[in-house]
Amino acid sequence: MKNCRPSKVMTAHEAVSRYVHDGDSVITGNYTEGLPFSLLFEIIRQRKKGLTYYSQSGSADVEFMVAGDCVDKLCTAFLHKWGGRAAGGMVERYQRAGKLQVEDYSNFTYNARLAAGANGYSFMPVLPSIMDSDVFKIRDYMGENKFGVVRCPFTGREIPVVPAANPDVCLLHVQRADKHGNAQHWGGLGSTVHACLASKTIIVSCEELVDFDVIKSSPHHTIVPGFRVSAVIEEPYGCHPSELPGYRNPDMTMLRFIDNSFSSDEGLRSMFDEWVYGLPDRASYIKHYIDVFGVESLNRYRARSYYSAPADYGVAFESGWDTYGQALLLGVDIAGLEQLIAEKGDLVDVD
Amino acid sequence: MKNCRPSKVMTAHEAVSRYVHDGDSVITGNYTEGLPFSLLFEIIRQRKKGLTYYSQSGSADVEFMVAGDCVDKLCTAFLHKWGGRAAGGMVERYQRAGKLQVEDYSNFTYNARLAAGANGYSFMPVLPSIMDSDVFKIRDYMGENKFGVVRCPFTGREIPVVPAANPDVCLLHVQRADKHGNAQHWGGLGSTVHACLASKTIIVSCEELVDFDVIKSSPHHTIVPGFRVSAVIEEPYGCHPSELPGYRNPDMTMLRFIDNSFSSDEGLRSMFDEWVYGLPDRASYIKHYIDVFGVESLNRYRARSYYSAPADYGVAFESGWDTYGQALLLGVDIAGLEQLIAEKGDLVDVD
Amino acid sequence: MRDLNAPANPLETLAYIIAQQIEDHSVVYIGTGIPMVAGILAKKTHAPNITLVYESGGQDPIEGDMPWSVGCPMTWRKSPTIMEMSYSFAQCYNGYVDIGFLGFAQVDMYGNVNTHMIGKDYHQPKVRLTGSGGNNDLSSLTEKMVLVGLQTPDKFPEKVDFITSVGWLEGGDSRKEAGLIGNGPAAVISPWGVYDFHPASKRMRVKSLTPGVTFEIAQQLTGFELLRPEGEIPDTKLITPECLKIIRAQVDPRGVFTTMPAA
Amino acid sequence: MRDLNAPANPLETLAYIIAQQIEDHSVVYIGTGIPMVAGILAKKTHAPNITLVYESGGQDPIEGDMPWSVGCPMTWRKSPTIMEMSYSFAQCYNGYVDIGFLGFAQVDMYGNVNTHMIGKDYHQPKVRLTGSGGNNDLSSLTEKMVLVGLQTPDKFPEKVDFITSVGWLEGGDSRKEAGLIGNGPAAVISPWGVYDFHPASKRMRVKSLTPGVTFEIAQQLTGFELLRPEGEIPDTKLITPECLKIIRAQVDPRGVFTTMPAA
Repeated sequence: MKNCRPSKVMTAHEAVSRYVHDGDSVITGNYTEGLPFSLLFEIIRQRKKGLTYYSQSGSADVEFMVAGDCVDKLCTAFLHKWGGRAAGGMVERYQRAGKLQVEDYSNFTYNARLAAGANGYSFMPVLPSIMDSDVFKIRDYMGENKFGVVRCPFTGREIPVVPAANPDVCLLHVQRADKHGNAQHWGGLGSTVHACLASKTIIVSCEELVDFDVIKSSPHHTIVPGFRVSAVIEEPYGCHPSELPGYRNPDMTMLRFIDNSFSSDEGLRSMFDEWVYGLPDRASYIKHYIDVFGVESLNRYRARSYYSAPADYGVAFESGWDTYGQALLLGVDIAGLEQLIAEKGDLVDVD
Repeated sequence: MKNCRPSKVMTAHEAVSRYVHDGDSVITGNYTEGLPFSLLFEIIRQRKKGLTYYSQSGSADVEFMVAGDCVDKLCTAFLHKWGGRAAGGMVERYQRAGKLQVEDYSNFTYNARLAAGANGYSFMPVLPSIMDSDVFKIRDYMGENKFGVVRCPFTGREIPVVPAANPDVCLLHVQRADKHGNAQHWGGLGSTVHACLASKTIIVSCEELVDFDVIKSSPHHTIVPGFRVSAVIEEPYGCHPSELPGYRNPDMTMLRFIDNSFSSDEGLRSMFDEWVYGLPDRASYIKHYIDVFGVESLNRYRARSYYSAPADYGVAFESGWDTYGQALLLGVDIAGLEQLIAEKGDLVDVD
Repeated sequence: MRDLNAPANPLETLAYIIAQQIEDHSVVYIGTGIPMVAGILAKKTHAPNITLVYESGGQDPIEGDMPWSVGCPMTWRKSPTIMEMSYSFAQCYNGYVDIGFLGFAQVDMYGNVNTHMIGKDYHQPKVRLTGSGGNNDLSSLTEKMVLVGLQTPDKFPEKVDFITSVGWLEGGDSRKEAGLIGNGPAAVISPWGVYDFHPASKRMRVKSLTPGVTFEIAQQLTGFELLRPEGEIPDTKLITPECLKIIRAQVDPRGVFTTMPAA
Repeated sequence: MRDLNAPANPLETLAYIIAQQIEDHSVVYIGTGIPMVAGILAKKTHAPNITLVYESGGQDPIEGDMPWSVGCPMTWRKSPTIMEMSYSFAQCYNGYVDIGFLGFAQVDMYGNVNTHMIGKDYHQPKVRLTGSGGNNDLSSLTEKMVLVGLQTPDKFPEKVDFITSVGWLEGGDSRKEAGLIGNGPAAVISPWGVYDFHPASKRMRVKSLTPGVTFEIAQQLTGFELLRPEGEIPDTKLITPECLKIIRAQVDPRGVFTTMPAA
């Protein structure tokens, strides 16, 4: 994947303009934590249309994308109830009005579609419990391709399968990333890794853009390698009002404000005018939050630090080959190495 | 999985006596680092018979298990060449003598068998490149069940699949674990996670038995949850002479000594008499190493520390519910919570 | 702090009844709400060695941190591991989870569960509910599946509006004939009663009732004909004063899940 | 320290030729041995923005740390990520890897690769080799697949003893007809020549030869009939003095992979 741009570091505006197109399929990579609201707001602000939107555990992200008239088709496993029981949220209203198609999977089958996509498979087996449920039988825009059935050649049993999902764009908010796009995320992951690796283009926003040194000392926290990422946005509070381990808890002040907006017939329209269309970017969103609710409210949800015990990645020799004396990785000298190569008999270990 | 033993912490002798039985299938969970040599030596010492042995990137582990007459069937993707090109290693000698059946997979197809097992599937799709190779066509003890073919219901294409592998026992050596069995491992993982989760019984040896506090502060390094683990052995140098990030590099002194043992007709017999059968446990193995090669040799391969940057797992409130004032996780008071529950209308969120 | 001496309310009773289903040393898949109270209560009382598994991937977070939902950080806060979700579910599928609790908006006479929608037309829902989440995924996996929810005739209909998770399907051998593995639902627990399923017909049957609730009252709260067990119907064992104090003082001191909603 | 001014040996030339196949900004799947030298050389010279991917799951370890094999800690030492192996391979399968180098013990006239065994009977191997490792897995995945190894008539037989990785199968359209995706092998590189495959017959064809090696010499080193390209056979571009110095001073200062073995 050749990627010759001078830099991947850009603004949310630039990333969404460049990489999200009308008609695309777009997935929120985050599970329930760190939802990428800055990127979602930007998509709504740029009035993208006709998207197929994937959200595993849909919450305000789904409501916003639907209310922003961005989404024609929704693929999900769970929808948090917004707007109270009577009125219902935007998904319900749009679905009843025939303006939104919804394809329901379960958590595991939703994940399996992404796992297939991440592996490059066209399908993936799923758990048999799905076959006799209405999740299997009732189909919306996926039609015949929502589920299929194959016969296991080893057991002879019929096994339900799901088709791969390879969304055009994955939106991901993480704790830290570097300028190459290496993105580190910890906490509850759900299907996040599969969502990233299955997607064709990945946009990462992060609380902090950090030195490569930080990333390379903690490689197991990197959930998506830099070369797969097209854009990196340093965006403090990029997931507000949702929570992020190490940074903050859910901002209930804002969430209750949002919940209350559903009660008007207009739904989220006036909230959008004030908070989405009315503000150019995330920095002004946070500034507006402070103007409206006060900085104390913002700080109230700030996390108290709880740091991981370090993992020691040390090896005996800083380099395998260019240190002094006989302290090579292999502990042998040149003669010994020549002998090893002669014994191996091949230039290339047939790996 | 009810597990009512008073403690999982035991010796390698006790763990192997209790959990490895003649005829079992046994897998080495580690990829190329941290091979569980203490546990493997114990299996050889206890003269277990008729095992089916899985090793993805087989090295001295395979040679030893075969030379110990423990293994009838070998499942592998790669075999490091021991014993020089002419004589060949034990696998070659046993295979030619008709005493060992070898089933060859590729790295990906070997992994896919474990991934299927870890997921509870009976089969898993694999990459199409396998179908026209002799890896697919030439079959040993797996016979018809080595590979199968299904037709993808979405694309109509024929896709090769592998059967699940669920080994009876997984042997795993890690950097640290707690007494509950929570095992933390970092470095090159290969198929380690799948190998553990696919196996029915897991035996963990670790360099250090650590406090639960260390484990719970770094949950993403835990590759197998405690409740899946049957035995935990605190076994410093449990993987010697193979390397382990944070502890040591490969001990080339020992590895070359081992390699030289292949040159005799007896193969590894005299090496075994001295180092395996002749020593009761790992502590005496290390003591013997020091007697033979000197403590300087042991220390030469010791790692210099290189610690990970911490991840901050902090949240705003130490507990969601029992802190003072209104600083609850949700930032609402009792009245607000009652209202939320009333709005939800269910006792149980339909998750 | 809550009044530790007030009589138990139905939610506290429910949490206790659920907790009694949990054996020590078992692995428990926990859903949001009352099952969380029950799981923590069990761990603090008769079952200190259980492992609580959440679909977020967290397992066994520190005691006393009641999560708000199965997706919240409290499900992995100071947990010894956080797995990817697929591995978390796979543990059930491989038979390593002993008991799981599923919530429902509706449950029918054969233990089929609906958490998707109320109404006759999926595309024109009267009420759109949350959807499956992990509900379906757990339903044929866990060794012992327990359904938990409120009981009204609407919530206990003859046939659910949407089968999110398959229970005994159409009763009799229909579940087995459909090729489903797993043991099927073992019990339904509401504040008013504990129900099991008739071994042959797989129809819902009274097992025990909350003291003060008669068979007739239970029937009136049910949208289909309940089966009556042989002999006398036992009272459900009520929460002990000790457990009540533990719920109020330690497990749910703010009464988030165990305070009765205002009418 | 090695003599920086001595003439290039064939291994150094080979590393240089391989490095020339690597374009800047590409993603490169690296096998053990000379490809590691080539990848690091490319990164230090004309292609500083490449990503080196190892099957161990490591990517882009710090420059200059030459791994001993694709499974050694140097493949992830100070690497920004360590993936599980299945994800590492999946990147190829999804088309994100631009070029990969496969080693061989034997390669035949259609680019089929053997790394399993020498002999006619799998169960009675004359020599048992390492097996596939990731060789087969990469063979139909990478956009551009380059085969690298030594050249003798035994190592370039008409038909390999065991097909570890499928190249052009039996030539012509046979690969396509077998349903394989991927572009098939693009080139074979030995110390003596660079070879490609005839567009129609898919038979191995000389592309360029190391200066001093004639077509006849190359043919003598090959166990099947090599195709001759139209017109004059170009010389393979030789390693520049700058690159030679970089290999000897920085990439492989101890000559582990680029010192000629004693005869």
